Amino acid sequence: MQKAEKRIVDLAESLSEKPAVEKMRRDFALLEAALYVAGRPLDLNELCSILKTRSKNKTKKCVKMLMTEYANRNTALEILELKDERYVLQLKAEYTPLVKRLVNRPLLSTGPLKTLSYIAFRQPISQKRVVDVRGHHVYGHIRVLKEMGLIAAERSGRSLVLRTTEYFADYFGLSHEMATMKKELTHVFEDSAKQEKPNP
Amino acid sequence: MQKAEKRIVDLAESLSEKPAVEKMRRDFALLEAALYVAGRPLDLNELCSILKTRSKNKTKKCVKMLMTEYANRNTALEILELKDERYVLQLKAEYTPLVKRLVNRPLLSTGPLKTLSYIAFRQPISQKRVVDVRGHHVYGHIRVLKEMGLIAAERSGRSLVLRTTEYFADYFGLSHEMATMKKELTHVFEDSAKQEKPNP
Amino acid sequence: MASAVISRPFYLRPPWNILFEFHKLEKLTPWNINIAYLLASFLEEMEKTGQTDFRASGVALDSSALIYLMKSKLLLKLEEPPPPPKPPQDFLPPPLFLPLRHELTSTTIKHLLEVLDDVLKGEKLIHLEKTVAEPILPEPSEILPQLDAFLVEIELQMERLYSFLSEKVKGAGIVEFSTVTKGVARLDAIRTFILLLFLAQDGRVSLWQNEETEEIYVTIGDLRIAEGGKADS
Repeated sequence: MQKAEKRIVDLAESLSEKPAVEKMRRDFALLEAALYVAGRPLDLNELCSILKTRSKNKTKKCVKMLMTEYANRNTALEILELKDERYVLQLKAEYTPLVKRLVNRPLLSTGPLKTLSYIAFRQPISQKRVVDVRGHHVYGHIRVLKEMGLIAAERSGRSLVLRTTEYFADYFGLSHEMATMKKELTHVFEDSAKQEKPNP
Repeated sequence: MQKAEKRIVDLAESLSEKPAVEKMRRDFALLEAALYVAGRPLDLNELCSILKTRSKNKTKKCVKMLMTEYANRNTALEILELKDERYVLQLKAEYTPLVKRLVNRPLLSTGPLKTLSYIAFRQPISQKRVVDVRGHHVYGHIRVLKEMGLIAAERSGRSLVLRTTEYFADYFGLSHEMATMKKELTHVFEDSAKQEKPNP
Repeated sequence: MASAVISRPFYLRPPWNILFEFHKLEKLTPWNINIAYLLASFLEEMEKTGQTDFRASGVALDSSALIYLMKSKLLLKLEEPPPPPKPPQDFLPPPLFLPLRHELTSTTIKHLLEVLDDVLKGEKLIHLEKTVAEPILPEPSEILPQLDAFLVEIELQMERLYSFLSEKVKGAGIVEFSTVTKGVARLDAIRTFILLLFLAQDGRVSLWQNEETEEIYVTIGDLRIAEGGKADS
């Protein structure tokens, strides 16, 4: 808790508005909780809904103060503002190599990961086609991938069309724009195929 | 950054030991980074290896100071000390219902969680008994709980006996010793019963 | 009575005697009688012993038709099964909610692409030929033409259900069994399920079940998806 917030705390206290201070602390904690459990960038709408307010302005102020608090704490975590007023809580890049050996849980097991990779590569793709290629068991995968926010389904006429989400792009560091993303995927794919050849 | 740490910072600064303060801040950040990325309890050996020290004492002091800092910040996150000198960073339980919809991984729904709490409470318990009491649908729950490593099954004669795993105990910060764990669980159930009552 | 002196014909011995003792038929559980086996072995035995008796064959045919009819009636009547035994009572503690912890995951784009390679290899191998599912219910015996009326009735009901489903799956391409049977009496839901099995047997619908929720999903078999095809090229 540092300068920026302290000033407001002082101000509120000077006005004998103890409940306001309480409320603000609570809002800070709620935003921190949201950013922590999401582990991905959240936009202002999502943050507003957590604070149960419609005021984007108020939410923005609050999250910026939280950013300042994190910056002042000067530890391993940081809150960053991304494009389009999205905010993310993450580990400072410099710490990643020092602790990454503790990270050993995969995002998905192999089956669902295969289904995800196929959808990403062929998107937009009908659910039916994915099932035809991968088998009936992928209905379970598709449900999990949806629950994890990695893919989204939309109706198109009589069929369900699947595509990856912004969270997917954020997670793998790909573009949000589909054409660009597919190009990126193809490039990486071709590169890795080339690299593979010397060691068959 | 609050009292406990500040006192030490003051102390170090008064002794003109700036590099020591730097080092301490760095150790704090490393421990925070480790606990943040692991998302599971880490024991002193793991924490020592992150700090590149063999002194468990030093590491313990450092992590306890980090715990105090978190407690003083009074926000949504907490560092808990579990049995056998293990430490975990997690969201305070009171924030779970407010932000769980942002979690991007399949969380167990109430059904499997009820099956889990029943197994934990009655363990070791035959799979047949669980099915008799909870219904045939719990075969699905049992499979998911096994996949998540929360329960384990072993054969005893002709029947399958279920019990919770060490990972389960860690996840809930419970004792690994079954009798103690059951006592702890009884408290947890009583607490949650109390919490339920005001908001039916 | 002179013939009575001759040894009893083989078909009055078990197991064929079932077909010749009408008064006992009603007391039997039709499901326990394997008609196909009885008739096949009856013919075999008749050929073997040389005791060709068209009256006996006629009676056997008549009885098996009757047993088949009993089976069919039971299938459609579907008396409510006896209620399951009550589960033993025990203290059910409240659910344990897992504490939320952020956890970095180790999957990188490299992993994604490694498995993609596998899937694309599989994609090439796939010939999207529909394999015809094994019949779920036994084929009706051909020696029982009098049951055709009953089958026609089933087909009528199948048609009705099929057009209802075709309407329901519009858009999503899928409909849940629970949606199809929403607000329907239990007995009718079971009937619908049996008709669905018939439709699936004919390859006109596809069924699959979610193991966790136990929900059954239904798609119309001949669904064609234009948009998906374009993207697949």
